[in-house]
Amino acid sequence: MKVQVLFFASLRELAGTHASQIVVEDGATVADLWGVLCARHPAVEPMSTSVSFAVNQEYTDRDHPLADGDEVALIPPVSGGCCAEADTDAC
Amino acid sequence: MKVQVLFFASLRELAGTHASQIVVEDGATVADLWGVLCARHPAVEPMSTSVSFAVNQEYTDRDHPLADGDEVALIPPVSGGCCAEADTDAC
Amino acid sequence: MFDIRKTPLDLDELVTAVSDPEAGAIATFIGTTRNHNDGRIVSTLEYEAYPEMAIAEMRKIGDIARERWSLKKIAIAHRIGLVPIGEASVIIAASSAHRVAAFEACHFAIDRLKEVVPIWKKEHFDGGEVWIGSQKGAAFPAGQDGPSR
Amino acid sequence: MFDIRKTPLDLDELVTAVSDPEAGAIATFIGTTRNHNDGRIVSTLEYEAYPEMAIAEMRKIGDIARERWSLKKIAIAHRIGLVPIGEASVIIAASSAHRVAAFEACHFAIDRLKEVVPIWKKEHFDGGEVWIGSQKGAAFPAGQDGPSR
Repeated sequence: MKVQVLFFASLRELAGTHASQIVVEDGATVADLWGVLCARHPAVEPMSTSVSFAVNQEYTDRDHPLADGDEVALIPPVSGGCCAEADTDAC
Repeated sequence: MKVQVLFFASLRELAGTHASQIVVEDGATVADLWGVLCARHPAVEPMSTSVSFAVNQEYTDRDHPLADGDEVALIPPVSGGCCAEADTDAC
Repeated sequence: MFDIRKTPLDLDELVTAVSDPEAGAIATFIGTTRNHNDGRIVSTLEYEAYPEMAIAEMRKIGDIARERWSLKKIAIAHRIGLVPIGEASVIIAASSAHRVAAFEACHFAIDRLKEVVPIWKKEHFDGGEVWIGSQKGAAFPAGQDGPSR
Repeated sequence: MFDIRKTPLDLDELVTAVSDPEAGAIATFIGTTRNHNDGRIVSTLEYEAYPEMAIAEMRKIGDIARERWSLKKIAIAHRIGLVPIGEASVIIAASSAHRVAAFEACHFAIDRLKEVVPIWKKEHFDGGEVWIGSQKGAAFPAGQDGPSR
């Protein structure tokens, strides 16, 4: 089955692409997809512990099973907004 | 000695005046002045427990001694701002 | 900026007053007159101030806020006279590097303003009018030395 | 109103969006880009969003806020693309009958936005650029089910 993968921010730059159609085996999970992506774009591998995932625009666990046609977004740590709690935080 | 008394809001309406020059004895306190005012404007007397006082634009106790030329403001419970904490409060 | 005025308040003016190149956060509070209170339909709201002392008390609120929080700037403006229903009677703005200080200072300032700043509100409604606060046996503004009773 | 846009944000637009005849209190929060962070002089700030999901997450924040507090309305707008230093990157407005709800909902919304809304900030500074958040080994947004690790 095929899923549409979206890359954002640092992951977009590391992968060198914003979107990619990926073929995965039936029953593949988000974690399996990440394995495929790391093989294809080794530069993203260091983000393994910090990346989050959204399937069809909802945050999901890594063991979430994918379905044909899913839109899977790779979400680096978010940093919108502004104005930190502490001096070391962003803005 | 003479002090300038300012009446605001409900007290202004009860007294029927915004400002009044009052002669008090040397050593008179804010409480003494209030007694003089209650005698002159009996309508203000029910405010005895709720009125606050400012001398020269600073909140003061009732036992504060007055000085010649003081500006004494009679301050009903304040109600500026808006938007109450609870449904029974103002705005 | 601490101001009492008879004309409409302008939010952008207060935001501009607290803007600062080092402030990443601005919190504002807008208090608007409403057409009902305590079950009454209010037709008109009127505010009266002891202007010189009200400005002095606002300044003190600003000083306390700056002592308690790491603020850049704070501004308070209150409208007096007739304030049409739906228009702002008070606006507060506070700026800081970090958002918690701006929120807490702004919240503190409106709470404190309602307690100590010599401004009074009169509601005109069908069948009467009332000075808010005076109808209940309210006491000396909280946080001040109370009068001897 | 929940919006992501490439053009400057307008505080009055958000305040108007939350205005309500029964709302006596409006709290707003404006987050502004600053020219320094972590000791770096920042020349340009750039925001990127996953717009459809970001709007959906903002809506969820609004829903949670309305469940927790007695709000009238809430609005959130975030700017993306290049945001000049000193201009607003995010504005939140919340209205309620009583002031505590407006303040708390507004504060909650900015905290939550920073945790879960898929928007990223890149700082351009003398000598480089960096996506904020990615340089530290930050984890799954708080308050969500975490991925299995």
